[in-house]
Amino acid sequence: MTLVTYPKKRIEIIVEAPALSRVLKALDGTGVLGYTVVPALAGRGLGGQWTRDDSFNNASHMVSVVCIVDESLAEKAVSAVYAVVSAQIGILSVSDVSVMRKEHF
Amino acid sequence: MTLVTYPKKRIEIIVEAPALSRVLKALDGTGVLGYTVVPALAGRGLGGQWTRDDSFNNASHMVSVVCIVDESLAEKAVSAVYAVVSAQIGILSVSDVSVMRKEHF
Amino acid sequence: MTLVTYPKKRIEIIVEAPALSRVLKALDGTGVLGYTVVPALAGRGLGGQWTRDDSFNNASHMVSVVCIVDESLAEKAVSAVYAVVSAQIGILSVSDVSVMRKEHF
Amino acid sequence: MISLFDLALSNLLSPVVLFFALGVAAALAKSELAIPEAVAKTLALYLMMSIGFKGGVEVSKSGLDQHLLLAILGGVALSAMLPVIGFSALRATSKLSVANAAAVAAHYGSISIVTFVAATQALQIVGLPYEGYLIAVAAAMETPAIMVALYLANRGGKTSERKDGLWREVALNSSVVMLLGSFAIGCISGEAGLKPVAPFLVDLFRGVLCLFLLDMGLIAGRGLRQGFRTLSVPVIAFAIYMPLISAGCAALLSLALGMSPGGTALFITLAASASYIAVPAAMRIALPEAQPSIYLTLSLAITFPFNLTIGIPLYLWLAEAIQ
Amino acid sequence: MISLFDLALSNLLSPVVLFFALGVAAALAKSELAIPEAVAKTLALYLMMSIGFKGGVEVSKSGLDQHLLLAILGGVALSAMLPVIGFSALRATSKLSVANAAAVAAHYGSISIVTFVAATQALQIVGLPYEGYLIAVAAAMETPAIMVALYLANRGGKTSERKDGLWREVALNSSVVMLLGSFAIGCISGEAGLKPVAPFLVDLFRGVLCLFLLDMGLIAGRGLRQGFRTLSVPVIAFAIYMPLISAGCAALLSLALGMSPGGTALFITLAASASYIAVPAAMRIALPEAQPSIYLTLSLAITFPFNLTIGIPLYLWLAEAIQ
Amino acid sequence: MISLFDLALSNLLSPVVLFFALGVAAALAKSELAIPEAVAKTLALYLMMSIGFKGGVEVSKSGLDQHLLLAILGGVALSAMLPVIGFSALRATSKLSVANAAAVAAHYGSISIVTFVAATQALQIVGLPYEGYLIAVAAAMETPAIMVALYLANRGGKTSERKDGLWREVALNSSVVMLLGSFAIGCISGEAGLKPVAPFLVDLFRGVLCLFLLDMGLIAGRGLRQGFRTLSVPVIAFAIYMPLISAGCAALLSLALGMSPGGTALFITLAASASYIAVPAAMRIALPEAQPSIYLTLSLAITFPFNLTIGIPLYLWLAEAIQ
Ligand SMILES: Nc1ncnc2c1ncn2[C@@H]1O[C@H](COP(=O)(O)O)[C@@H](O)[C@H]1O
Ligand SMILES: Nc1ncnc2c1ncn2[C@@H]1O[C@H](COP(=O)(O)O)[C@@H](O)[C@H]1O
Ligand SMILES: Nc1ncnc2c1ncn2[C@@H]1O[C@H](COP(=O)(O)O)[C@@H](O)[C@H]1O
Ligand code: NA
Ligand code: NA
Ligand code: NA
Repeated sequence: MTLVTYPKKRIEIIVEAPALSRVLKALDGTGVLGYTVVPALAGRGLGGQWTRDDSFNNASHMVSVVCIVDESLAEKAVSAVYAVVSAQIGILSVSDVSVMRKEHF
Repeated sequence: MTLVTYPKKRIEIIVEAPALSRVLKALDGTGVLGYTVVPALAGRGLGGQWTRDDSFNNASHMVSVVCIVDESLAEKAVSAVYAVVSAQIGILSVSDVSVMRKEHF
Repeated sequence: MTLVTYPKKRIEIIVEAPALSRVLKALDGTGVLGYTVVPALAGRGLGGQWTRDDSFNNASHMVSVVCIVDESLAEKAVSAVYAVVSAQIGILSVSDVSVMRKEHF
Repeated sequence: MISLFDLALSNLLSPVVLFFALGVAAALAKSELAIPEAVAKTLALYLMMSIGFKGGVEVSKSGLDQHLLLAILGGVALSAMLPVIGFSALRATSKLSVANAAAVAAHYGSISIVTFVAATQALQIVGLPYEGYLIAVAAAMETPAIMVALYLANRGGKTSERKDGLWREVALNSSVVMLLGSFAIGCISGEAGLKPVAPFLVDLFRGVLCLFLLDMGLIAGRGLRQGFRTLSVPVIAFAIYMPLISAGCAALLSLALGMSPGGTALFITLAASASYIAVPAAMRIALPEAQPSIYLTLSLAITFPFNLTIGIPLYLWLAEAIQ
Repeated sequence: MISLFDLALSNLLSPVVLFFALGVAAALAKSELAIPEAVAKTLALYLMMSIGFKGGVEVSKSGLDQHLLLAILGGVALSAMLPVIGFSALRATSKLSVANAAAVAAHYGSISIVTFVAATQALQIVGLPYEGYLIAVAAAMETPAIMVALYLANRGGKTSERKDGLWREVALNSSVVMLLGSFAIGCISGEAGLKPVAPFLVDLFRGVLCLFLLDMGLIAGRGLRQGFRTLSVPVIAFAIYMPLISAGCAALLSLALGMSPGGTALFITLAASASYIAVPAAMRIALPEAQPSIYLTLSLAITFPFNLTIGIPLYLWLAEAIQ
Repeated sequence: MISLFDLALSNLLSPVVLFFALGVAAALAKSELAIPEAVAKTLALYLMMSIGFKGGVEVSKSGLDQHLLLAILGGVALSAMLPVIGFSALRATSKLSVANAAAVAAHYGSISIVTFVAATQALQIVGLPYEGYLIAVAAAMETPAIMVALYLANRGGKTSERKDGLWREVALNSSVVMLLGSFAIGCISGEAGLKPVAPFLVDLFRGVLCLFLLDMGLIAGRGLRQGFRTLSVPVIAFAIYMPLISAGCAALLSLALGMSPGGTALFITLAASASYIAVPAAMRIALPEAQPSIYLTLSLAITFPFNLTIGIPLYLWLAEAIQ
């Protein structure tokens, strides 16, 4: 690409809904500039399977959080989230992305 | 992997809902062969936070668009979308993916 | 990053809803340890466009499956899913991610 | 006897049909009006619940006799025969592939419960009662056409491997379970059980149907806008003449079934209606090479509006005429 | 004449307003209580459907005459004039940018159907009838303010390029289509068409309104919590005095329109209400540089609660006073 | 006195219980039938709104006296004591870890509003009135068990750090806010306020409950299918005998509270019911090491069906027997 782009990290967190507010609070504490929460419908893991329709009680369904951060912040953000997620049901992954200039991450 | 795969670009656009149709029209104009719109539930950015439940008016919630394109088209697609998104609330990121043969991108 | 991370593959499958259970069954058969299903709202492809609101019949809307797997399993998982998806409406892409230790993939 | 013209007019001007028309108009004008998917699904379940429960209560009053069995057998036979006619007609008149023709034929052999529901409303307006057991007939007519169509598609050779679990999925799809389950509950709890739930299940029925048909109109309108141009004239014509052929066959058969005029009208309507819920989902698994844009457009965007506006009064008139 | 105090009190203690207050309180206390978006959208559509249909049935009984045309012209003129007043007031008293001031002004020139709906309930409590055609007036008053505000914003120079399709989107937004569509259906099907759908469209209305206003309260409360501190005093004051100015203008104009006291109260309420559905969405496209946190907070979190609690009884009293 | 057998039979054959059974059957047969999450959440809110409002209206007629205070104190004491019994029983008879046993005990000390709602329906069938203030008692009984169970779990040592905000979340969870808010609104607006919303809040109640219990049945059935095999016999047995122990304690305590037979039946039902909304969410934060598959299966898939089918008639009979 000849467009000027900047390398960033994309953190994707899949976590049980009751812990969401604590994950977001952890992100807020790291200076991250933004994140987006995305719904999930169903899934399977070591703890068995779940579907959204089973969980009007919120206790057993998952949500996904996408957070694009500067590489300088990535480690801090990952550690902060991992501290919360490791005690809960959830997973965390990180990948490389590039963004356009003038965008704020 | 020994499966034959082909490198492509994955464009992820998170944009305010009222501008969605204009983002998709911009993509349509670039020869991109497909895209998928994914809902978002909540988020935070420089402009503050939002949640889906606050926004029966559609004005203040975000949606996400995923578009997998050939590298040859990526720059054109990114520029076209960026022209729309830069004036609106929204972000844009690009990453590398690989796809199987016979798939159309 | 100085955090110890492990490289994995992130498989993203966008497939028509009636075929979802067969895609998941294919994944289950490969020893994959988990996956998450994410809803989609709308999209366009070679077969035309669709929106969720048109499809109370489930026949013409898409869902997305995210599956993070160890590199050793990736090829097997991709082949198994591709065998199902290639006959249906849907696409498949693979990217690199890294995960924290102690997580199960 | 009621004049066909009066029937058609009072049907066309009923709020139910007018809300459908509003939906079609809004979609053609590209309005963003939409009923959220979660609500539309619930409205559909509500309609099944209501019609099933009321049918069951009727049966709890009149009891079951051999007429039910006769009607179910008749319905199943009809639903198995119609795809053969439809398939032959499509292959003879259009360029549709075997898979596409078979898939379309499956839709027209099977039934649409919402069309059935709309017909019960038309009966209520003219004051005709009907047999409660027709709920069970409707449920029985959902599946046989799928089997016959798959046989037609696969006569050539290789049969699809991925059909494991398909029959369970089809037989236990939401509509059938809700319809038959509510029917059974209605049978068990009877008139006394209906009373406390009547404000919900009976009184709201018509209004909810209006809202639901608004949504159907939106979907049909979007289907018309997108799918129409890809269809050839013989294929579009099929979506109009096939319901009439089915209605004719059902009318003949009904002479042997001993139903009331109202029941006969509903039986004809079932035959003339085309599925757009259970069959499309089954076709995506069993015949993935058939194109949904063809069968969904025909069934939802052409036949459903045709039946709702013109078909139902016609079938009602036909049922009275043959008595 | 009814005393203003009694009106205000009976309004404040009605379940509809109390559920709104519950929502505000829950949001301020950070409760996770929420009405799912899909349901909230449907409740809004239901309210449009009900109020539109009932208005149409009224018109089918009374017939249309020149009063309708007069009222529409009056409403459109008012809706075009108010943004000019609002824009000037904001520019004179606050530091809002041209784009922000124009966007806010557009909201106050346009109307809020839910405020209108709440006012019809207040009328029903005191037993005042109103003209059914006010539904059409309400719909006509949604758009003109947007055009005027965009003119005000763009007088300086460069006009936005991305407005293609905007007018269609605005004119065919869900509320307008549902409101006018149901109004038309009500006109066509009349009292006879209303009867079978009345248990759904009429009887449930008040209860559904309670649930909907609970949701509005939750949203207003969250808006108050988040948006309030970013707003300056002159801007907040605008959200209170502008409705009163609008009400005054509407009251004067209404003298020329020959409406009943009930109709006058609704006309004043329309003028005094501020949009929070159609206009915000339009502003995001036409004036993306204006900040939603300003106009949404003003309209939803200040003016709407003000009108619901104090405004409506005041406008009702005013309408009676000027007769 | 009504015979226990007749009570049980008329309860089992009521549409409400039959729809629950339909849900369980559909889930066990792996039907894809499902009520969309957004709708299920709204149905739950509606039930709270209705029961709360009606309770408040009752209180507005009868006034509040020291009985309310007494009943709340009794309820809170019971709700704090039951987890101790439950925890000891589980630790003595099963191999559940401390965290798992404490989490399960919390569920059984707390209450299930839907079970309460179902019991009010059973009372209505046999024509027994109950004290409106029991709504407040129910709300008061939600939380104490959580505190006691956390104390039991953490006696050993390290207490979880992440509990900040937990109490606010628990105290302001949707059900409590909706229940108590509607109760307060019912108290304020009284019989006159109920009338216009009665078609929504009162008349639809039974039918909506059927739909909601269909969903509960689906969830319970899926829970049975998945969770059952992982549970040992002593743990499964707990989900049956613990409600009976709780009912016994409540019956004894009720002798001191001076409630009507209907009120006593509801009080016993509250004690015997197990939470599956508020407590699971709290446990995921406060005791994340406890496994949701254990406590959710016990509460939702075993105790809830048991109470709905056998428990409620038994508690009703018990309440009459001890008068
Ligand atoms: N490898 C994976 N890829 C994607 N999602 C996963 C994966 N593992 C777990 N999940 C999600 O996380 C949830 C909890 O996982 P677990 O803790 O393993 O039961 C699952 O139900 C999935 O929704
Ligand atoms: N760094 C980020 N990562 C993920 N989502 C983001 C990020 N920044 C912003 N967003 C999303 O974009 C919306 C608008 O961002 P902003 O324009 O910064 O207020 C936010 O509310 C988020 O939903
Ligand atoms: N390049 C792409 N990027 C993202 N989603 C796609 C892409 N191509 C197709 N899709 C999704 O897959 C669906 C079916 O694609 P198709 O088979 O090309 O009609 C589309 O409606 C989109 O939702
Ligand atoms: Na048919
Ligand atoms: Na206004
Ligand atoms: Na309990």
